[in-house]
Amino acid sequence: MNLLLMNMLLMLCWAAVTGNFSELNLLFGFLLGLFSLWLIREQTGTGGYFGRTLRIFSLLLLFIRELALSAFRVAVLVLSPRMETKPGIFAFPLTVDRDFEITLLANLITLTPGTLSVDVSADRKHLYVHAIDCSDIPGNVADIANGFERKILNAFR
Amino acid sequence: MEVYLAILVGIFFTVSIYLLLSKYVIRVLLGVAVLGNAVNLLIFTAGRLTREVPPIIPAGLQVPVDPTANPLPQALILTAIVISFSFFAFLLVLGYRSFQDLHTDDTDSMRFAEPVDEPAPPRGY
Amino acid sequence: MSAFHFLDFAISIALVMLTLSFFLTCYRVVVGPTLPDRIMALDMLVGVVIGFIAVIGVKTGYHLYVDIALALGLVGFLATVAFARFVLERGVGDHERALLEDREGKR
Amino acid sequence: MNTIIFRTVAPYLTALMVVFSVFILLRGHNDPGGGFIGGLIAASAFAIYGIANGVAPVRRALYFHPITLAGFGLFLAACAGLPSILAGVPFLTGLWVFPTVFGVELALSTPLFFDIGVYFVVVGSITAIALGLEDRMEN
Amino acid sequence: MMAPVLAGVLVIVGAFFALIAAIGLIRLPDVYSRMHAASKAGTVGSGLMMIALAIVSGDSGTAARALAGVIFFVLTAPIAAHLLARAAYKVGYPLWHGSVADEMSDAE
Amino acid sequence: MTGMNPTIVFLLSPFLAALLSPVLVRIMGANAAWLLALIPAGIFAHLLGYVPSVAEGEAATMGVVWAPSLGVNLSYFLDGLSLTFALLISGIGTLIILYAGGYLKGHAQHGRFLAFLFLFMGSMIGVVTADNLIALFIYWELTSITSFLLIGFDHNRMASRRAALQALVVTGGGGLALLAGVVVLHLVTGMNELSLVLNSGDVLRESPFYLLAFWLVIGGAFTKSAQFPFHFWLPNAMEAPTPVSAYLHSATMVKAGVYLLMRMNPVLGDTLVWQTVLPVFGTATLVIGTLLAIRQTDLKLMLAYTTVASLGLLVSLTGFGNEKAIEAAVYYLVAHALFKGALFMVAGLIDHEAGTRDIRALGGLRSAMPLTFAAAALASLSMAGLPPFIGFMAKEEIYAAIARADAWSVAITLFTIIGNALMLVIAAAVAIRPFLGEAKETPKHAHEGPVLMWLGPVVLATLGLVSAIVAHTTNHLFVSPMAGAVAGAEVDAHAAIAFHIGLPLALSVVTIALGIAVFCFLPQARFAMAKVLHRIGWGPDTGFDQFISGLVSLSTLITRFLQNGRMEAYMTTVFLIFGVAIWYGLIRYGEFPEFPQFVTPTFYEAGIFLLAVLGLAAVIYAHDRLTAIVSLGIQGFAVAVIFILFGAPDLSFTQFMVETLSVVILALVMTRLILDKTDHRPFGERFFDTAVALIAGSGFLLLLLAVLQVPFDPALSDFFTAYSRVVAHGRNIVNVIIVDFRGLDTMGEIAVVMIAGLGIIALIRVKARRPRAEAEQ
Amino acid sequence: MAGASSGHVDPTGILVEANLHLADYIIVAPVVVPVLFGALLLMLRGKTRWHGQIAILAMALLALSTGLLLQRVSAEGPVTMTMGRWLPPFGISFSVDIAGALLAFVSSLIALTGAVYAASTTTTLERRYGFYPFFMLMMAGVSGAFLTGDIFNLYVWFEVLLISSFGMIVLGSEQRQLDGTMKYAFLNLVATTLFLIATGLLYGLLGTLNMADIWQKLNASGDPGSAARAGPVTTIAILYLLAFSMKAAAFPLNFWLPASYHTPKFLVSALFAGLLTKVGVYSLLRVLLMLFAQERLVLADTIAWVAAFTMLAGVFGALAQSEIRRILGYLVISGIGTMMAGLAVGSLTAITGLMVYAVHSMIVMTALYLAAGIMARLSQTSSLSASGGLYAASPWLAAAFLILAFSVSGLPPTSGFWGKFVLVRASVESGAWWLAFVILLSGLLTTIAIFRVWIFAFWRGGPQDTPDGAEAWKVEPLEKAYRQGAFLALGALVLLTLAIGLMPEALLSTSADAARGLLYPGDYIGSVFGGGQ
Ligand code: NA
Ligand code: NA
Repeated sequence: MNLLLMNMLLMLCWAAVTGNFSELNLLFGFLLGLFSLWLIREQTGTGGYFGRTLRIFSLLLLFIRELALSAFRVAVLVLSPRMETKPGIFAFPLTVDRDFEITLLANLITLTPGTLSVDVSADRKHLYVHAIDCSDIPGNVADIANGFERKILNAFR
Repeated sequence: MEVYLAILVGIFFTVSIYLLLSKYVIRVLLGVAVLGNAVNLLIFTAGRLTREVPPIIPAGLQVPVDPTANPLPQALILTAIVISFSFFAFLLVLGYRSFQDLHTDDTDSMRFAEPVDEPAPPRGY
Repeated sequence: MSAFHFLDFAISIALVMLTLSFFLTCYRVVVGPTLPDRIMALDMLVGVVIGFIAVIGVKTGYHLYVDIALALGLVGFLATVAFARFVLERGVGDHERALLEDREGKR
Repeated sequence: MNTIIFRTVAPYLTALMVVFSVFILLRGHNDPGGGFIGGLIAASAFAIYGIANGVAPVRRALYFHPITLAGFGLFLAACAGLPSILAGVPFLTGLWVFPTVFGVELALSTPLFFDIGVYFVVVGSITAIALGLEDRMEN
Repeated sequence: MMAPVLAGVLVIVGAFFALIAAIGLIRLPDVYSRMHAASKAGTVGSGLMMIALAIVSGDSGTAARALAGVIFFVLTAPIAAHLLARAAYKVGYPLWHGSVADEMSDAE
Repeated sequence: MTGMNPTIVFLLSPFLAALLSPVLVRIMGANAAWLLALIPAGIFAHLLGYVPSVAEGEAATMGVVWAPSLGVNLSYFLDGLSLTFALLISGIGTLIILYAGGYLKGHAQHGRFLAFLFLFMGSMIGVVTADNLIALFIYWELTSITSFLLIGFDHNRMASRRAALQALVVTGGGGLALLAGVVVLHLVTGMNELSLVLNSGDVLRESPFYLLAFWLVIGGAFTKSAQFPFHFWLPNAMEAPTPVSAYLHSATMVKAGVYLLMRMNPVLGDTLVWQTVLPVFGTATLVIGTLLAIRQTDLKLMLAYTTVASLGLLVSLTGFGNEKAIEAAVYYLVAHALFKGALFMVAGLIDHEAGTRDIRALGGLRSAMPLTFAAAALASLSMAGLPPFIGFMAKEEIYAAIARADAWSVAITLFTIIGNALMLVIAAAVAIRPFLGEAKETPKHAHEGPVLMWLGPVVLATLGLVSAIVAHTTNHLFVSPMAGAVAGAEVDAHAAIAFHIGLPLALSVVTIALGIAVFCFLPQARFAMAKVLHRIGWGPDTGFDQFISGLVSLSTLITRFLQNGRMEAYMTTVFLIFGVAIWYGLIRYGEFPEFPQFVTPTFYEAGIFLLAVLGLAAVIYAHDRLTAIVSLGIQGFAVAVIFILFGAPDLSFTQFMVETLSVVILALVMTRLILDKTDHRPFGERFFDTAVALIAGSGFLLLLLAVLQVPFDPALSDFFTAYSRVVAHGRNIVNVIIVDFRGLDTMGEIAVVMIAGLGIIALIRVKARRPRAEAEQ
Repeated sequence: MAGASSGHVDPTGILVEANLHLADYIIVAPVVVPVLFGALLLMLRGKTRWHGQIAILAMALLALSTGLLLQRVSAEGPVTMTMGRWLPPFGISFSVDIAGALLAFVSSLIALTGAVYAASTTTTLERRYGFYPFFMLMMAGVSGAFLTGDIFNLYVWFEVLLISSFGMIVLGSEQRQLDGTMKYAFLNLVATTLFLIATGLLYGLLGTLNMADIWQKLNASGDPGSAARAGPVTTIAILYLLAFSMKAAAFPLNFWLPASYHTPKFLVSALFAGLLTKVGVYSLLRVLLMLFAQERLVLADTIAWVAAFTMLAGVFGALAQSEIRRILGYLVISGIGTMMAGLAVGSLTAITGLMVYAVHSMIVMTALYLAAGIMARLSQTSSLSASGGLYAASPWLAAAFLILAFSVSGLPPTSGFWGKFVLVRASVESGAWWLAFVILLSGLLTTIAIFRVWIFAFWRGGPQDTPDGAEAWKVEPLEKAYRQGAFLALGALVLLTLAIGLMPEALLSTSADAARGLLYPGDYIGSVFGGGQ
């Protein structure tokens, strides 16, 4: 089922990318997708569900907002005459435990203001995050836990 | 416009030759990479320059409306880029293998084919 | 000022900023001081080039440049990955360590 | 590179890039692209896959040894010149047919197969190089 | 008439972010901090410029590819930053002396 | 050309015999010699058939076309000169083959030996009968080659190897002079056939190339005929088995030089230089040869040095400049072939039977080897120039020819007398010492040799007598035609065995008296010679060693300097040459560019150019390799952007990909390269490298500017642009060029990519498991 | 599908309209066959057992096609096929004249013997890691270089044969090989890059790449100094001279050859010696002699000096070595000098001699390396000091070597004599006495060098310090398969040099025709432009 979904997605990507939604092109895109999925057949296994589209969309909105903010804050920081930075690395205790979710979270964190995922602990319990402003670690942790992590859990559980 | 690019080509050549004259394989390899670019730019310039207009015929037309950049040097350079990349890769791995066996990238120390103490030719009959 | 004049103007401004970005990024590649600094700067350079290509695409009307930008993004990523891997395998170079210690010492 | 984050994303990136590479390959005749660039993109894809998930999965995924693919590519490209014999025209003459399948006119031609050959050569060779070097690392 | 204006704005903003990122690259104190600038502002900057291109192209295929490109950058930029930061940290490139915390080293 | 002719088959038959002899020897053993000797005997018999007509002055030419585009024919020319030589060669050859059958009986390489001998025989017959100058040269070199093989027959002895190489170098080197000479003759006369060239003497003598042709021919002849100072190889060649010495160094190979001089006499002779150079060198060789001969105690060496001397005499006579001298030369040539062949075979017999050739260890063999003694005695008498042998006739003729009143002739005569006297001494020593006196203990107990071996000397020695007795016939059939051919005019020889009281006889008497005197004091003379030579301490023979060794040393010196094993030095030389060549070309041929027109670029174009330059600077100034590698990306991206700015999206595309992939594989490789040692260049080197790079780089810049000044012809691109869409169905012109217009380039290009990939895999995977033996496949 | 490419467009002035026959494909077969087989063998990398036979088949087909081509060109004059049917000069033409066909034919013969030799001497590992694909593609490169009529395409074939040669030379990865390959690779890359630079500049100057078109633009205009000759033509000619001289290993750009030719398998050295430098010589002929005819005249003195120094540097190098293969490497160089002498003189006779000598050199140098391989296999060494006794140990090998030694020294009755003779005659006729002298002198020194090998390795009873007069050889017996393959290959080449020596007319007249074609390329030009106009 997941595989089929993925495949359809790839097919649509193909059609979009080529700008040609004719049947033949769709068929070709489907075959192409089949092939590329076949290439990664060992790693495939999970995927998303149609039902979660909305929640995913909400996550996306959050992300775009955070991204814009992030960029803006970095801009402000960089352009300020005296850069007051208190950088550091803190450990974020993970609630999500699937590979896909951890990855998504880590990426989103990296894209948010002043934070950067450095590593996941070996036991997958913690995500180490570098922050430009590390003066309030509990606050940082809470922001993430209530923001991206919750949205992810909503969208994919 | 060609003049600037010609000067740039000259600089590319000078730098690449300087790198090629090093004793150290890695530097020489960098020289090879730069030399490739130097040559490509040379061919590009020699085929004369046109700003911005790529040699692509707009959809629906039989021939381009405006004069386009000269396509032939581009095709030649494309071939040359690929070839020089292949050579670069081969030489790089060659250097790597040499390092593995000979433990240096100093060509002066890689004297196996023409050893320093090569035996004198035999005398007598 | 018509919309298209504005666009031309915007493009010129953007090109100025991008050109400046080139030099700044280039500066970081050259001065380092650490290898990850240089790698990151190179990665950033790829980003700037992508932007530059996009702007040139807008300027000239050759929208097909988008694919070049896209492909550059793909391989640029690969380069950074390979370098990251290199850093991981090789560790901090002796020369770099000495350099870093010098800097720390001066503070 | 033993990191969950990379390992999780890399296969999808690879699949995406392969699709993109074929796109670039096929539209090369009309827009920037073609077999060589497409091949490079696909090879980059496999390199990423290999660095993230190890060489063995890539090798299994490709089934054939990449250099064999390169050989196939050259064979295909050279063969693309041979139908000219039947047409009584010189080697590598572009021969075109425009069959209509499901109402869509397709453009099949010997240059297309030639370009596909180029694609395979590049994919095969560059992947072989990257995997070969990666193998060394893993040993 | 909206499209050129929007594109112009996007182009300027995008280039501005790229410049900011470049300045950040120069000004920030250590490799980890600089990575913030590079991975975010860079992504945003080039992403905006790509979107500008998508807007002016007026062609769905081009627009789709431009957007695909943006998605791709968003997908890869954090991973690249993550990999590099992780590698740098693992092999011992130190944090800036002014850093206030390092829970990663505490854990190990 | 008369087409194929039985004579040609006969003349070429020794080559066939060479192929047959290993087989026959394997089947029949030593007795194969009887069968094989039929071939030279057959040639001899066949050629005899020409004697009457040639004696009437009718020269025969025949031949087949060989390499017509060069005017080379397999053509033959039989006149008195060539026929006599050919008869000597085939006749003596018959006896030598028989002799060799006995001499090498049971030797493991007997068949091979006979094969070489036949090859030699065929070549030698070719030399003297060839009409085509180039064919003559080919045969000439073949004699050098085959004699090399024969002299080195005892290959595991160093002396043999040295002698063989010496002979090859000296005669082969002389051969090259002859080749040049042949080319010059062709250049001047426009002809390749001797029979035609012979009529061009006047043309040649008047041409500015005469002297050149003369010296080149002399170079060939003197080396082959062991004239001083090239005489040294001949005695050394005595390392060869005796049949070789007897054949090559009596009748044949060494006489090839004499043949050549005689042959060329009508063309090159009759000039002052000819009549000066030949007698001077000939006489010098005569005297030096005989002096060196009495120094020896080895039978073969003594004979060898007298051969040198005799050749000197022949050369001297050939160049003396009157018909009488030529007649004398002909007599002496025939006489020498007969007695020297016999004596060499005798020496071989003695060696074979007694186990030594040292005359001090030999004595009283006459009873053990009566037939040998008889042959030795007859031959020695001829050599000594005593009546009634042909040697005597020859000497009479010589004195008759050269004893003139002018100072020049007197000097020559004086030296000739000394030479002849010493020759007599050797003759006596060879014939008397081993056979007369007390029997001495020898390494082997001597018996008479097998018939195969004594037949030759007996026949030849007897012929020395018979030919003198039937002098009239000899004169008519052989001497006159031959002398006529040499002189290029009709000659009527009428020497006879009868005494003619006169100056020649008186000189003979003086010669004999002087010889007997010296013979009585032979040990003392030998001692004195040895002392003199020791005092001199150097000779051309030592010189040869010094030449070879010096040549090797010089070569080593030069080569180690040029090929010093350092890649950096190679690179530097190459680029220095490139740079200088371009600058030279531009300046010397007036192609230097004008000062170019500068137009203003846009700021971002300028920025990208600057970025490229900065990238390059970053690569150069990077203090370690890694920084340099990362910096490499900058210039690569800059170039890619330049491609975009000037309308080359495909290039830009590819450049980005390739540049990045280059950096990627560099990084992959560097991951395993632990290069801690810095790669800094010392200042001096940096300065020099910069200079070289600047010279070459600026050269390329100027050349490019010069090209850019010429209006561009866009015909090709116009064509591609016009038909890319219409005919080739592609809108991307660059891609259409790649896959269609110039698809073949691309095929080659992908072949390169494929092979590079394969090569890299091979590099990575194949490891030499052990430092394998240097020579293993 | 036939002919669909032209659509509605009138093909006049766009496409070659003359119809092609199947037989015309022999023009391109010398490239297509090895490419296809090379790719095929790479795909069959699991079935290494078949490689030897397939390669022999491929090379036999190659030899067949080049042989037919030579025959056809000799009979009908130059032939041209322009790829993709595009009218010259727009498509890539393969323009075959006698010079190209002759050299292609001889090189395919050499490749065939090489394949025979290889069938019994390559290891499974070597096959698996691409020996045969390298070999095949190298032949594609060599054939392509000889046949192409497009200067950029020539560059491409140069690169094909170069990268293939890299693969061959380094296969085995011994220390010596790695070092040798390093020098070989970098220096050759510099040479081909110079070639590319020159070609780029020439394109910038003339706007064309087709050789016939270049010839027209450089030579067709009647009065010298006209617009057609404007620009830095001579300097570009100098670049070509440098690039091809370096490729041909002419002094003083020959460093790469002595540094590398003794490091790979003997067979590889043999093929290189026979084929690669000759491609450089051929390119000098095609480009400098034919295209830049006037410039070659201007540069003739320089070329003559280069030739003389190359001959001497070669023989001096040979005399200075203690290893057989290094001696042979220098002899290759000396031979190149001899050929350059022909180029310097440039007369019809000289070019004839050059062609004859090139053919001779290809055959003999290959054979000498193969012989050296058997020698090394027998005595387990290539060092002159350590070898000896081969004369007694292997008389057939001795006979073969001896003939080759005569041949390489330029002595009759072998092929070597004719080439040298014609060159000497040509030099003398054109007044270049000193050049003739150097040719002869180098011949003499070559004789000394090669007969030193003979004396030490064959005649001497055993290794250095073997007592005088004793036979002390110790040889490894050869396996049957090896013996058969090796001697078959060697024997064929030896017989070839002898056959040419004894029956030189065929080669001489063909070479003369080839020279005529190069010096007066009217027919060549006609064959290129005659097709569609
Ligand atoms: Na240097
Ligand atoms: Na070669």
